[in-house]
Amino acid sequence: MAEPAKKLPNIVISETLCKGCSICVDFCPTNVLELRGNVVAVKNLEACTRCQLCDLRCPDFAIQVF
Amino acid sequence: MAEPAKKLPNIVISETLCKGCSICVDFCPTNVLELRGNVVAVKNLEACTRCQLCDLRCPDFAIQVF
Amino acid sequence: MAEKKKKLLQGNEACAEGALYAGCRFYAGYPITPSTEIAEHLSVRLPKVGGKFIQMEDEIASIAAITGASLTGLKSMTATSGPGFSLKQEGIGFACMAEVPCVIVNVMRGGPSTGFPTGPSQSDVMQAKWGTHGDHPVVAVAPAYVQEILSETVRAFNLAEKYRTPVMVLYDEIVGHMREPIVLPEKGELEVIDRIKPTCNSEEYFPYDDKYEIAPLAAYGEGYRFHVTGLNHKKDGFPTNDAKLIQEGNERILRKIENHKNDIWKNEELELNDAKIVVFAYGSTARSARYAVKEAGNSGKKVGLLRPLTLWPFPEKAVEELAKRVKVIIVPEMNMGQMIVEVERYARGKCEMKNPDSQAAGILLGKEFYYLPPHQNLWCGGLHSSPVKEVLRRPRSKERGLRRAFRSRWEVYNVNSSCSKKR
Amino acid sequence: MAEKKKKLLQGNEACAEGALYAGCRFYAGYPITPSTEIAEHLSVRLPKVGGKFIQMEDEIASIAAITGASLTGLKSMTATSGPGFSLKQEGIGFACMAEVPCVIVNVMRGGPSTGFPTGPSQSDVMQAKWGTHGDHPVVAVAPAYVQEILSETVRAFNLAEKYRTPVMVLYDEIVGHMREPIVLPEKGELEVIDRIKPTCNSEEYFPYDDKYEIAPLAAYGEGYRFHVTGLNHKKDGFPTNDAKLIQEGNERILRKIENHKNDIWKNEELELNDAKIVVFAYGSTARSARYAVKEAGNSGKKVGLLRPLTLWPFPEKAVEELAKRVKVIIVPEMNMGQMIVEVERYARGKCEMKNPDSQAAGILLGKEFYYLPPHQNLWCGGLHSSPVKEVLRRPRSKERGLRRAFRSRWEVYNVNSSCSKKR
Amino acid sequence: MSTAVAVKKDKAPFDYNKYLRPNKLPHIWCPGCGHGIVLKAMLRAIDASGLSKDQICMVSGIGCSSRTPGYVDFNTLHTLHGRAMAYATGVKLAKPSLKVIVITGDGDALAIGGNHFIHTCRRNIDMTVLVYSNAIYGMTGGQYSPTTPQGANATTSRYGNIEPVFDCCELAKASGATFVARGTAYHCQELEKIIFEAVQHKGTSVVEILDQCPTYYGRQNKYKSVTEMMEKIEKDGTVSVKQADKLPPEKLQGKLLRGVLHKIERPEYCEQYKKFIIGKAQGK
Amino acid sequence: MSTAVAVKKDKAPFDYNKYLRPNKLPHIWCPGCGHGIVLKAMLRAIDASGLSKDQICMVSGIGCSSRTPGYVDFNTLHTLHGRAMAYATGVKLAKPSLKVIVITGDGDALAIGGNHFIHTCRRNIDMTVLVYSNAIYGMTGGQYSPTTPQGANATTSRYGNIEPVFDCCELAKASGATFVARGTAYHCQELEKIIFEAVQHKGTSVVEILDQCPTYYGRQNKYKSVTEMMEKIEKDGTVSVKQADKLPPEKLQGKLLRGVLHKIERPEYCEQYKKFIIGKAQGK
Amino acid sequence: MSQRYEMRFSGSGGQGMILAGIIMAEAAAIYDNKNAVQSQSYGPEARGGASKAEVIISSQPIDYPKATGIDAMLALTQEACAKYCNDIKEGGILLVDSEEVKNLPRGNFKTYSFPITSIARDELGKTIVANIIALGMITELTKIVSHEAIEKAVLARVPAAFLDLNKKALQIGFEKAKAVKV
Amino acid sequence: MSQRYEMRFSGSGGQGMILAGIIMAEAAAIYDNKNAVQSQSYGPEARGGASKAEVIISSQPIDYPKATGIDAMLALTQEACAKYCNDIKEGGILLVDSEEVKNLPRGNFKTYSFPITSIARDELGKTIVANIIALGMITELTKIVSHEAIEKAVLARVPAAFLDLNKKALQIGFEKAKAVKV
Ligand SMILES: Cc1ncc(C[n+]2csc(CCOP(=O)(O)OP(=O)(O)O)c2C)c(N)n1
Ligand SMILES: Cc1ncc(C[n+]2csc(CCOP(=O)(O)OP(=O)(O)O)c2C)c(N)n1
Ligand code: SF4
Ligand code: SF4
Ligand code: SF4
Ligand code: SF4
Ligand code: SF4
Ligand code: SF4
Ligand SMILES: [Mg+2]
Ligand SMILES: [Mg+2]
Repeated sequence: MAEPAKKLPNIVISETLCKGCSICVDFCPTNVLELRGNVVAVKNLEACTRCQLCDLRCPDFAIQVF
Repeated sequence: MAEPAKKLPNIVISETLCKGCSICVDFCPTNVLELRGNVVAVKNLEACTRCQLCDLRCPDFAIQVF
Repeated sequence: MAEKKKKLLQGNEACAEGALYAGCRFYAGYPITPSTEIAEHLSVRLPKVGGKFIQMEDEIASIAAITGASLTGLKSMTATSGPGFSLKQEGIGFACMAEVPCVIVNVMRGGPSTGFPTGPSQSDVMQAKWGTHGDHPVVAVAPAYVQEILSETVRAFNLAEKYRTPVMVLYDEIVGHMREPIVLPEKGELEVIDRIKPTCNSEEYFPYDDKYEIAPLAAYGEGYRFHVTGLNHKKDGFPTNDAKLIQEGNERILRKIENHKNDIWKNEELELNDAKIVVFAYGSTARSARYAVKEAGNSGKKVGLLRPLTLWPFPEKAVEELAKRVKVIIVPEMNMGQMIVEVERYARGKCEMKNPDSQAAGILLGKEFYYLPPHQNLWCGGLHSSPVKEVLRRPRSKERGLRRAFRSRWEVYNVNSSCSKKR
Repeated sequence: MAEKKKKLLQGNEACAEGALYAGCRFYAGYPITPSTEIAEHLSVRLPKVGGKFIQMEDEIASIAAITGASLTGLKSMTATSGPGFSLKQEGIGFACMAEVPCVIVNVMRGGPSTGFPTGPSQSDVMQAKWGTHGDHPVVAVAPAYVQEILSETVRAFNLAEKYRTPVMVLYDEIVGHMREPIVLPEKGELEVIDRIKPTCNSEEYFPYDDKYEIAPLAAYGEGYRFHVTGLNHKKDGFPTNDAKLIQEGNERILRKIENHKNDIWKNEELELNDAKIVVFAYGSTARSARYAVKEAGNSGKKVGLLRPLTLWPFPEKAVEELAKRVKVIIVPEMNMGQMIVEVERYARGKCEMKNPDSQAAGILLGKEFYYLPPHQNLWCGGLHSSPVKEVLRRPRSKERGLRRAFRSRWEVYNVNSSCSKKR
Repeated sequence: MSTAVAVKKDKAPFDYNKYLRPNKLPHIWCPGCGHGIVLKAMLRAIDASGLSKDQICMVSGIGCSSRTPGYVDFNTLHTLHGRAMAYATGVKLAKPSLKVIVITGDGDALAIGGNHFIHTCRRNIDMTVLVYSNAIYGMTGGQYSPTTPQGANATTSRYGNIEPVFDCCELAKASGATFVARGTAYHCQELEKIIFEAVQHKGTSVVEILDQCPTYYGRQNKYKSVTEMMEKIEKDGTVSVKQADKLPPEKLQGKLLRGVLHKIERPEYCEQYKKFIIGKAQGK
Repeated sequence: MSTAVAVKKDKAPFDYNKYLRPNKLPHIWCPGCGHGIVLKAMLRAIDASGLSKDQICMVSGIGCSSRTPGYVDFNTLHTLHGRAMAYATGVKLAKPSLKVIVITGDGDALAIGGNHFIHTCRRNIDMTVLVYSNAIYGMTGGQYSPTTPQGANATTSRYGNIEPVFDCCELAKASGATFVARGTAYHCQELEKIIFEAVQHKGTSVVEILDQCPTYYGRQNKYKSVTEMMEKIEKDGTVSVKQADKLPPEKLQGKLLRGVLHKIERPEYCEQYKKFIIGKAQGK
Repeated sequence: MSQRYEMRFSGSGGQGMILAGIIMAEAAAIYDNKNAVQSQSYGPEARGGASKAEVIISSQPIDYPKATGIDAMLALTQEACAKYCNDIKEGGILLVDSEEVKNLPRGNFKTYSFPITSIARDELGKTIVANIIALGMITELTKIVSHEAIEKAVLARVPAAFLDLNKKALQIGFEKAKAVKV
Repeated sequence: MSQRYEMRFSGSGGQGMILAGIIMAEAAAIYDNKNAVQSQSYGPEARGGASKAEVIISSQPIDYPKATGIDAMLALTQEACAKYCNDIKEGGILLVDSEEVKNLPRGNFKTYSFPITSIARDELGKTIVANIIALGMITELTKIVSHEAIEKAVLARVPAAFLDLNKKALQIGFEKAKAVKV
C-alpha cells in the first residue's frame, strides 16, 4: 500500500448480473479471479494483464476490464 | 407374301393402352413404327431388330416385342 | 361504355384482383388445387405494381413469409386449400397473437385429408374458427359470387388492417373456378382501409399499447425498433409470465373483435320479413338457396334467406332474433353439418331446427339443391311424391363435382303449415 | 401388499404406462413442454419390451411415422402440446380418412401460438374436434386424475383399435405434471382391445370393406397387399371420383363413430339426482368442480356435476336430458369458452345457461375455483360480499400456473332459488 | 392389332403384369409422361432383386409421380404431400423386415418434403428413395419446383424462373445418404441397373431420376415433342460418371452426372436401434 | 464491488449497452450457457459493420438461443419453432433495405426447421443465419438434437444416442449457401470476425457456432464444469481451417473445422427479383 | 326455368372446349349484356380424356351456377358425347362432329351431325379452329347470342396474327349451320 | 378444509426440493396409505432461480390439486422464502435455513430457523443431503407422516451407495427438530 501507485487495471464486476459460472475464473491466463459464493471476485489484481478474455467470454455482461 | 417365311419379330400393341405419345416411334432405331391417328402401328416389320427399345421406353405398357 | 368495364373473370382471378385493389403488395404461397390460380394470377400481376410474389417451399413457410412481410408494412396475403390450410394453422395462431394483419384465402375442396382435390366443399368453415390451438380471434368472410369474391377480398384486407388480425376468405371450388362477368371497381369506388401507423416518437411507442383498442402498428425499419413474439407479452411486446397480464392480453385480442361485431358482420337478407321458414346458407350453397327462395316466392310461399357474408364472428344476433320469430331454420351446407352447430346454439330452442333424423314428408334441401333440376327443387313436396322420391333413390352420378357430401342424412323437414302444393 | 402396487407417478408418466399397458409398441414424437416426459419415459421403457421409440425431426413427421407404424400392425402413439398439435392436423386427417388406429396425446398449455408454454389450459378442446380440414370422425378422452390418465390412455387405445380411428387424449399441464399415487393395473385388470385382423384370403380382402361396420385391418407384410390413400377411395382402397362412393365413404367413417356413441361415451355423474344447478366440467377444472360440488352438498345445497371423460363425441344425450330438468348448467373451463358451445347447443334453451354478461350477485365459478382458497370457493355468495369481492379485485399473482385465462368474463351466475347464505 | 410371325424365345418380353394390379391400367399419366417409363424400369429392377411382393412396402407422397403405388401389387401407402419419407420411417422402424421403397416427385421430396428428405438421409434408415424429377409440379398444373431451371417458364414464373435449383444428389450426400445416384427415363436400361443397385444397398439410397412432364413443363417451355424433351434434357443434359472421367471440363459444363455418384458403408438405423437401444434396454 | 485504479484508455471495454435493450438483463440463460458469449461476439461484429440499429431486423425461432432478439435493440421478431428463416424471407423480400440476421438453435434450424434452412440457402436470399449449436434441445430440457454426438446421453437417449449428426456447414453448402463458416463460443474473438464477415456477405451466409448447454448437455454427459465443456468440445474438438492445412490427417480426425469454409459469389435473390421479375413485368 | 339457357361444349383435352365456353360466355355477358356463368371440368379428367365447359346464359341474375338441363350441346369426340349427352333437355340441340361421333345418342332433341374438324382442315388448313367453327354453328343454331357479339368475343380472345383465320372460321360456322338447319 | 395438509418445499434449483416433495408424497401415499398430490413449479423459473415443490396430503381423495393455504413450508434460500412464504396459514409452520434466510417473514405462524446446510456439511460432509435433513425435521415438526414412512420413502429414492448417509441425515433431522421444538 505504501508502494508507488502502479498502473493497475480496472475490473468492473456486476454482482447482479454475474451468475457465478466460473468461465472467467477458469480461463483467466493469470489467475486473477475467483468465485466468492456465487459471484466472481478479484483475488489478484496485480496479475491482470488486461487481456479482456474474461469479459469476452463472460456470457452475462458481468465483467469488464480496462 | 410369296417369299419364304422370314423369322419376323412379334410386335404386340395394345390399342387401349397406347396413348400415342410417339416415344416409341421417334426412338425406334430402324423406323419400324408410326402413329396412325392416336395409336401406334407397325409400318415396317421387317426392319425391326427386336432391340425392345420401344417397349423399354413406352410409358404405357402398350407395346412389346419378342 | 359499360362493356369496357365488364370482364369475364374466374373466381380465383377475382380474388387476386380484389387483393390488388385493396393494396396487397406481397403474396407468398404454395400451389394447391383449387386455389392455385390466385397465385398464378398474382405472380404475373404483382410485379407490375412493384409488389412481391414468392412461391415458398411449403404452406408453413408461406404463412410465415406473409407475416414477416406484413411487419415491414406491406399488405400481405396467402391462398391455399384444405391440406395447406391445416398446415398453416400454427402460423395463423402466431399472426393472431402477434396481431399482424394478413389475409388467408381457403378455396375449399373435398376433405378430409387429400380427399377429393377437384371437388367443392364447405367443410373447412369450423376449422377456420378452431383450427389453431388456444383461444384466438377469428374473422372470416364467405363470398358466393365472382363479383363478391373481389369485393369481399377487399373487405378482408380492410378488416385485417383495421383490426390488426388475420382475416380468412372462405369460398369453394365452384365459385373459385367459375367465370362470371364482373365489373372491376374504379379507384375510390370501394373503401380501402390502411393500417394505422404510430405518430408518437419511438420511445413512447408500444406495439400492444392497451391505451388503444387496436394499437398502431409500426413497420420494421422505420425507427420504431419493437419486439414481436408468439409468447404472451406485455404492451411493449416483451414476454411475460404474469398471469394477470397474460389474461388481459388474451382477452384484449378477443375483445377487439368481440366489441366490433357490428362493424364486421354483414348479412344478405332476402324475404325475411314475414317468412316462417328461413334458410341459413353461405357461399355457393347460398346461390342455390337464393334461387329456391325466389322460386318459393314466385309460387306464393313465404320463405326467407339469411346469407352471412361474415361467417366469423358468427352472426349470432341475426340468428337469435330470427329464431324468435320463425318456425324453422334450415341450414344446407356442402358438408356434414358445421355452421349448424352455431345456428342451433343461437336458436336456443326458440324455433324448430331441421332434424336430420326426420324422414317424414317435407321440404327438400341441401343436397337436393344440386341433385334436382331447379323445376324439381321443391319448396314443398312429399318425400313420397314422385320427383323427389326418384331423386332420393337414384342420384345421377355424373355431375361429380356437385354431388359431394353435404349433410349426412336427408335434408328433409316437415313443415305442414307452409305446405300447400302436393305433387 | 397394497404398498407394492402403489406408485407415485407423474401424469405424463402414467400416460406412458397406460400406453404400455394397452400394448403400445411404437412411439414417435418431438419434444414440447409440457408433454415431453411422455416421450422421455417411453424412450426408456419401450425398448425394454421390444418396442420402438423415435424422436422425429418434427411433429408432422411424428404423426406420419406412427401412422406408418400402425399399418405394420403395431399399436402406436404420439404426444405433443398446442403448437405441435396444430402441426399434426393434416396428419390426423389422413389417419381419419385412411382409418388407421393411433393415439395422439395433447397435454394442453397456454395458447394461442407459443403462448405460455409452462402454464396449463384447456383451450385445444375445440381444435381436437375441428382442427383438420374436412368432415371427419373425432374421438377424444379427457382424464382428470393421474390414475385416470393411465386408464383413459388404455381406453383411448381400445377405442382406436376397435373403431380404426385416431383417438386423442386431452389433459392439461396441471395433471400432466402432477404426481399422485396410483395403482398400476395387473395384466387382465383393464380391458385391452386389439384390432381385428382379416381371416379371409388375400383376394377377398378389402381394407375398407363396407360389409363390415369397421373392416378388419391387415398388417403390411403379411400377405394382404392392400392400398392406403388419403384420397377418397372405394372399399378396395383405390381412389375414386365417383360422387356417390365419395359420399358413402365419408359418411361411413362418420357413422362408425356416430353409431357407437353409447359405447364411446363415458361420464362421471355426481349428485345429479335432484340437483337444479349442475356443473359441466372436464379435466383438471372438473377436480375443482368436484370439490365444490361436494362442499355444496356438505352445506346442504343440491349441486350436481356432469364430468365427461369422453369429450368427443360430445355427450349430447346427457346434456340434452339434463337441460330438461335442471335450472342452470354452468360450464367452467380453463379457456375463453369452448365446450360451452356444444353445451348451449344441446341445452336447446331448455335451461338457463350461465350468461357471461350477468354481473349480478350469484355463484362464483371457473376462474375462482383456482383463485379462491376452497373455503372461500362459495357455491352461493353475493358478488358484493367480502371474500368474493376481494378476490375479484386483486387476484393474487404468484400462482401463475393456475391463474391462466379461463372464461373471458366473470363466472358469475344469478340463481336466487338456490341462494341461501349471504356473506 | 398385333403382328406376329416367328419368335426368338430368349428375348421374351418382361412380364410387368406380375407386379401390376389388375385392371388399374391405363394409368392417369398424360401421353408421353416419363413416370410410366420409370415405373417400368423399377419393376424390372425389383424383379431382378428377387424380392417377394409381400416383402415390399411402397410409400409415396402426393403428385403425379406419387400415384405410382396405386398401380403396383405391393403393400402400398399413398400419403400426404411431402411426407412420404416420414411415413416410410414409421413403417421401416416398426417392421424392419419390410423392404421400403419411396416414390416421390421433385416437389414432393425437395420442396415441401425437404426436411424429411434430409433427415431420412441423415439417419441412414434402410429405404430406397426414387425421386421422379421432372422439374415441375405436374399434378397442380405446372408451377415451378426447386428443380425448375433458372429462366424456365412455369405458371408461377411467367417472367422466367429466378430460383436457383437444388442438386438433389448433393443434398442427399451432404445429409448423409449412403447411396446416391442419378438416372433418366431416356437411359431406361441404365436406370434399371441403378435402381437394382439402390435396392440392394443397406441404408438410405437416393436415386434422382430425370424424367419429363410434356404437358406442363414441355408445353410451357416450347418443346416440340416429348422426344425433344427426352433428348435435350435427359440425353444431352447428362453424362455418365464413367464417360465424365474421359471428357474435358468444357464438355461437362452444364451437364448432370448419371450413374452411382456416392456409395459408402455406414451402420443402418434399424440395426443400430436393435443393437444399441433394445440391446442395452434388455441388458443383452 | 468494482476495483479500479488507472486506465489504459485505448483498451476501453466494448459498450454493449448501445445495442442492448434497457432493463432486460439478466437474461434467462443459465449460468455458463454459451448463448451469452455468442450474443456478445455478434454485437461486436455488428458494431464493426457500422450498420444502424434501425436497419437491422433480427428474426429467431423458438429455443433458448432464439430468445436472443428480446435483448437487443433492433427490429426483432421471435417467431415459431423452426420457422425463423421463412419469416425472415418475408421480411427481406418485402423490404430488401433491411439487414436480416436470423438467430436459431441446432434444434430450431436443423430439426424442425431443416426445410426452411435448405431453401433459404438455395435461394441465396441475403441474410445471415447464426446457428447456436449446443448439441441439445436446451429449452425443452435436454432431448437429443440432430447435432447430438452419437453415444451421447440426452433425456430421450438414455441408452446413448444412435442418431448420426448433421454437418450443418456441409448441408448449408450443398443447399446453396454462398457463405458458410463455423466458430465457437470459446474462440470468441475469431467468432466476432467470422460474424463480421458473414454480415458483410451478400447472399445467404450461415455460421454454425458451437456453444455449450451446461445445464442439460453438460450435466447429462458428465462434464465436470462449463470450462471442461468449452475446452473439450470447442477448443480441442475443432481446428481452424488455417491450421488444418498444416496438420497431418491423424490430427484432424474427429475434429470440426473452424473459420470460413465456403465463400462464393452468386446473384442474390431480392436483386434477381428486382432485375428480372419486376424489371420484365414493368417492361423496363 | 325458361330464362336460363344452358350450353355444354365437350371434346377431348386440347380441342379448345374451355376457350369455346369462355368465348360464348363473354359474347353473352360482355357484348350482349346478358348474364352468363361459365364453368368447366377439372381433375384427372382434364388430362387427356374428355373435357367439357358449361355456359349458362340468362337475362336474370344466375344463382344456381351449374347445368341442370342442357339446351345446346357440342360434342367433338365420341367419348365426350357419350359421357355428357344425357343431360340434354327435351327439345334441345346436339351438334356433333360427324367424323368422330358415330354412335348418336337418342333422345327428344335435335341432333346435327357435321364434319366440323375436316372442314377446319380442308377449308382453313388448321384443325385448331374447329372449335371456332363450332362456335359459329352453335351460335347460328341457337341464336342465343348475336353474330356481332360472338365475333367480338372471338376476336378479343385470339392472338392478333390469327384474327383473319378465326373470323373466317366463324363465318364458315354461321354458313354451314344455316345450311344444316334448312 | 381441515383434512387437507399442504406443504411446500422451496430453495434454489439444484437443492433437491422437488425430490424432497416427491419423497414426502411417497411417504404419505405409499407407506402411510394416505392420499397425496405433488406438484412443482416449471418454466424459466426452474432455471437457476427459486424452485418449489408442493405436497398435499389428505385422508380423503384430493380433488383440488394445488396449495390454497400452506400448513408447513421449508425455505432453504432467502429468495425462495420471500417469494413463496405468503401463503402460509395461520398456525402454520415455517422452517428456514438460518444461515441463508436472514429476513424472516412475519405472520401468524411458527418459524423455526436452523442451520440446515451447515449441519449437512459439518456433520455429514455433504451439503447435498441438506434436503434430507430438512425432510427429517419437517416430519418431526409436523408429524404428518410417520418416521418409518419417511425413512422407507427416502431409502427407496436414493442410490444404494448413499443409503447410510441418507439414513443418518434423516435421523439428524428428527433429532434436531426435537431439539428446536422444545
Ligand atoms: C399440403 C399440400 N400442399 C399442396 C398440395 C398440392 N399438390 C399436390 S401434388 C403437388 C406437386 C407435385 O409435384 P411433384 O412432387 O414434383 O410431382 P409431379 O406431379 O411433378 O410428379 C402439389 C403442390 C397438396 N396436395 N398438399
Ligand atoms: C412446434 C413446436 N414444437 C416444439 C416446441 C418445443 N420446443 C421449444 S424450443 C425446442 C428446442 C430448442 O432447441 P434448440 O433450437 O437447439 O435451442 P436451444 O434451446 O438448445 O438453444 C423445442 C423442441 C415448440 N415450441 N414448438
Ligand atoms: S483481463 Fe485477462 S488477465 Fe485480467 S482478469 Fe480478465 S482474463 Fe484475467
Ligand atoms: S464469466 Fe461472467 S457470469 Fe461467469 S463468473 Fe465470470 S463474471 Fe460471473
Ligand atoms: S424392337 Fe427396336 S427395332 Fe423393333 S420396333 Fe421396337 S424399337 Fe424398333
Ligand atoms: S410409346 Fe407406348 S404409348 Fe407412346 S406411342 Fe408408343 S406404344 Fe403408344
Ligand atoms: S401433368 Fe406432367 S407429370 Fe403429371 S401426368 Fe401429365 S405429364 Fe406426367
Ligand atoms: S438450458 Fe442450456 S441452452 Fe438453455 S439457457 Fe440453460 S444452458 Fe443455455
Ligand atoms: Mg415434379
Ligand atoms: Mg440447441
